Amino acid sequence: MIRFDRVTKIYNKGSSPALRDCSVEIDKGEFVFLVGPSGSGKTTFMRLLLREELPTSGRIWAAGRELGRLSNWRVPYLRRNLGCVFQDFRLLANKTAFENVAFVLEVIGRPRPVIESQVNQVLDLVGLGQKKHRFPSELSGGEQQRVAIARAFVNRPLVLLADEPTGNLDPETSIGIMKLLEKINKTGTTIVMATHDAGLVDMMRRRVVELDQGSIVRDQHRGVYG
Amino acid sequence: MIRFDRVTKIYNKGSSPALRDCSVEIDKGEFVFLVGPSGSGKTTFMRLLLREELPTSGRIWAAGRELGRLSNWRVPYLRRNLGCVFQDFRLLANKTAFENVAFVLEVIGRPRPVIESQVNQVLDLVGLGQKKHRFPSELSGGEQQRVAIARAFVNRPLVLLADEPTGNLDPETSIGIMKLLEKINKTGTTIVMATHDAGLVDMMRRRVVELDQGSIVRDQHRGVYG
Amino acid sequence: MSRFLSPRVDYTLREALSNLWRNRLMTIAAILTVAVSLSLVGSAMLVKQAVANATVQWDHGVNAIIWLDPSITPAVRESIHQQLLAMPEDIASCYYNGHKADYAEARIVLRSEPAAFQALTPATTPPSYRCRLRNAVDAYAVASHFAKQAGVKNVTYPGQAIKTMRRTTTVLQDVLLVVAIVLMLSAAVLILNTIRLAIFSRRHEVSVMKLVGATNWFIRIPFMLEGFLEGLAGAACAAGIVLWLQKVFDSVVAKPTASGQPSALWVSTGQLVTTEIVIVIVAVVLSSIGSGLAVRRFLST
Amino acid sequence: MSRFLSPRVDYTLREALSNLWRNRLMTIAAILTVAVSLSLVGSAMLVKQAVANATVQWDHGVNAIIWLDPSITPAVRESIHQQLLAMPEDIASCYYNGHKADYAEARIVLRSEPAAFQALTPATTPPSYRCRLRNAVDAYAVASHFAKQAGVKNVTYPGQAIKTMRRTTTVLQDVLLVVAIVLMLSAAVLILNTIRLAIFSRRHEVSVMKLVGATNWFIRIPFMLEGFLEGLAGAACAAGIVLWLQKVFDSVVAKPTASGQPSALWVSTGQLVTTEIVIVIVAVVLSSIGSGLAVRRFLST
Ligand SMILES: Nc1ncnc2c1ncn2[C@@H]1O[C@H](COP(=O)(O)OP(=O)(O)OP(=O)(O)O)[C@@H](O)[C@H]1O
Ligand SMILES: Nc1ncnc2c1ncn2[C@@H]1O[C@H](COP(=O)(O)OP(=O)(O)OP(=O)(O)O)[C@@H](O)[C@H]1O
Ligand SMILES: [Mg+2]
Ligand SMILES: [Mg+2]
Repeated sequence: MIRFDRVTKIYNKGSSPALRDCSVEIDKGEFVFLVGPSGSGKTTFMRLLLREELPTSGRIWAAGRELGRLSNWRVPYLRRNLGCVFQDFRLLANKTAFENVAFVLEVIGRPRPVIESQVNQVLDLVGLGQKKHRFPSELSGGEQQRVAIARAFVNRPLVLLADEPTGNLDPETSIGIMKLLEKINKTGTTIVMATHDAGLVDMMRRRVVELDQGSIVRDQHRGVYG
Repeated sequence: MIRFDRVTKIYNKGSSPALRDCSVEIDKGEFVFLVGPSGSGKTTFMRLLLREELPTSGRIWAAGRELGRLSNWRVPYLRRNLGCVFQDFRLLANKTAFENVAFVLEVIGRPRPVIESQVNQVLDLVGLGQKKHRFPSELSGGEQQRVAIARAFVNRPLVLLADEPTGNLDPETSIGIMKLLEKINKTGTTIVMATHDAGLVDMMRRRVVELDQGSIVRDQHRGVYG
Repeated sequence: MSRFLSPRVDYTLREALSNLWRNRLMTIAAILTVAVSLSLVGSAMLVKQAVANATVQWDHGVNAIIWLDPSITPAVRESIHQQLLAMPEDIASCYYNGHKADYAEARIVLRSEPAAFQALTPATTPPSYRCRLRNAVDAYAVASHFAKQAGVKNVTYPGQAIKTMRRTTTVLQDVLLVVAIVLMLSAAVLILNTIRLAIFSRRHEVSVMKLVGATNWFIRIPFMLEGFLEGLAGAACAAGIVLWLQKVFDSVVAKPTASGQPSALWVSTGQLVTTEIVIVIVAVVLSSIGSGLAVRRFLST
Repeated sequence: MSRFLSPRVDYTLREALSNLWRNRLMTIAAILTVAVSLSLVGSAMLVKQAVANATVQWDHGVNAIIWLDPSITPAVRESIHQQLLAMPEDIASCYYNGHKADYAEARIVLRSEPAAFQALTPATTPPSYRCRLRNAVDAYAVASHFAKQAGVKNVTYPGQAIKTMRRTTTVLQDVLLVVAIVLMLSAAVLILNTIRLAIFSRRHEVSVMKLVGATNWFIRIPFMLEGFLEGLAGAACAAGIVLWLQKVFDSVVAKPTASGQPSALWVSTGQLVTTEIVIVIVAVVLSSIGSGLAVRRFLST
């Protein structure tokens, strides 16, 4: 599903590498926590997967393709297989929950009836069936993150990348989001989640990949935060 | 120093209040944690203090002035007494650490020699004397937050407001930032810090004000997170 | 509208129009600048053509015309021809313009005096010798030599008027073109910047679209369409303005004057249509450049 | 530079210039548009003044001038005066222009023929009667009635030329002014938008400045200065262009013509200076409006 083969990423020549010589393999259906101190390269890991950046050296496979060989015009089609969720939700303020989710399907050119049914289904899944016509400003932080997850998931991607999805949420709400991600993971979607939240990692007991200054220093099944 | 007197804030007519009927008093030199779930009104509390917003009803005093009576042109002078730190640092990417801090003093029109000495002093205080000519991108998250704190503190404000200053940092780095804030608190500066981080609150054992759906539900000296 | 269009076309149009409306101040300024610059291009073209039409007689450096009697005999014509050849120090070269050629030319020159033209037939149109003189100031001498000869109707040579007109219009055209080019630059930048602002004010949407796998063209086309619409609106205004200017010009300046002098300044319908087409083409090129640069520079992947 | 300026002035200038450089495409477009629009305003003013100068003789609706012998006796002049009064059906009104008044007028009209003017003294300048006729087509009759009388030097009346010139320049002025106003609008919007983009690209800095207690004016002034600089640069270009156009115009169009016809089109130095001042004032007003709106709208507290 995802494979990093001796990947090094240096943003600016001369500066120290954001990732150094990382090799890791993640299978279909896994749930992986990416932990490590600030600046250890977690976001860089995600950006490489999305092909927002190319590695300085090494090779990356995602969704059956080697990203270094992917021509630019194929990148959008790659991204349709990778859903993303961020700490700051990134919802469009002028669209309702429904419209935010539907937007993804419009953008990739799905016909209207398909959009209608798929969006309603996924909003029910995240538990927002009742609030689908609210605007982001009318939803709590946790609810906004649920909309963001629905948006990332509506297209049934193979992988869901979550970069500190609970960073802006209080502990209780964070647990709710974790439960939702677990539910999505059970449908067979691979989940990679970067986080600082020791409590969550310890609670879930899933695979933990720890980065430090760009190197993978730990890769543990059923691991804890640190 | 800071006094809220039955303050209610409603952003949009019809929506439920972000703060409702809050009264609280914070003395000079106190260290106060503002806790509560997402959307409970912590950021709103800060914004009211900075007079980015006016309360819908009730009165607020800060730095010896009633904010509702403050004419617009006096707002900048109020803000010179209130330093702020945010989760996302808000440093200027094209300025070095030194320049980021010096910028504050340039903006309020201090003469060059004063700027020079004050900035160096405060950068030493936060422990960045050696790295003062680095750009934000060359600093770790924790170091960037230290620069932000130096910037908020360089003008020796009466109050330092910190809105989830450790939200983007890993636990270890967070503890470093807390220690720094404690050090600043010891110089007599009042500190109000909004946070989700139960660990930090429990560790520090300072005054805790808890908000829930805009109401103050707890105000405890030497309190814990929840 | 949305009912009859495919979702994608509908989306593209909706986006473009809403962007235009959102930055309407900018949009209006861009359209106006396009309109003004293209009107100037159009005017320059029309002035050029009008002067060329009015002075067609004086083409190829001709600076004296000897008009012959329509009923001139070949022998008399031959004698005049020989005399022309016999004055090599005054006359550089001559050519003969027959009945038909002069009739065809009269159709152009007398266009605004239809009554005078109606009175002519090919047979009654005087043929002429068109001469380039060694020295334009000799024209009077040449004229007085031939004017009273048998078979010569009269001799005309351009006055100060025609020279001034040509000089003036050359300068006027140059000024118009320089101004037009400067304004076209401004127009392209304005278009580029409306799009840039549109991209900027939609940067959240754009970043989300990129993340969820929208193709580059799907993102770009609404913005480019915006630029095109501005260019076309500007071209439409310019086309209208040029038409109107031509009317005003016709009614004010283009009055028939004494014969022999350049007659009415006018342009044919064909020339007007050509001008309008050029305006539209320039607008399309202009807005393509503006919007192309904008999406390339500010929507980089 | 920074050594000699106060930190605050230094800061303001540095910010404004770096903003201008950052959006240089926009800056250039704004300056060019300001320059073109103000050049058009200047040209319209100059054309108006040149035509007024050239046709000063025909002011107040005068359409025939009876030039008297400089040495005319009062008795003869009185007889002509009586005759003028005796033709109320032809002549609406007349006034007498003495030696000195005509000499002063000659100074203007003969400006481009200094030799002709040098030959005059107040005493040798013919005085004249300036008459408004009931009907402009009577001018020929009036002229032939007086032309051969004792004491009358000659009679002049404006030909088609002056009418065409006045009509043409009126239309030309109107067109120039409309175009100029449209372009001024565009220029103001362009200035507004360079500032808007500058504010946008510095929004982080601005938000930090607000948070740390910068006063409103401290934040606004560098942006406004930017607009002013654009306006002034545009005005400087326009001033140069107008000066140059005037030179070109002088050398091409403004040739002396037969006397009695309107003579050279020219403008005095005073009129040129006035025009340049107007250009600068308009630029300042324009850029104030543009930058004022921009900071008010996009830098709200
Ligand atoms: N666009 C960029 N240009 C240059 N350097 C960058 C860029 N993005 C990240 N870096 C650098 O790469 C390193 C890794 O950054 P990254 O954002 O991947 O860390 P992270 O683990 O996500 O940290 P955090 O927990 O703070 O989000 C850091 O040193 C950072 O300064
Ligand atoms: N600018 C705004 N306009 C309208 N509503 C707002 C605005 N800012 C905040 N709100 C609303 O006010 C309420 C309180 O928000 P606030 O940002 O103060 O919460 P918070 O405690 O800081 O939450 P978090 O932990 O997520 O930062 C929320 O319901 C939010 O939707
Ligand atoms: Mg990160
Ligand atoms: Mg908050």
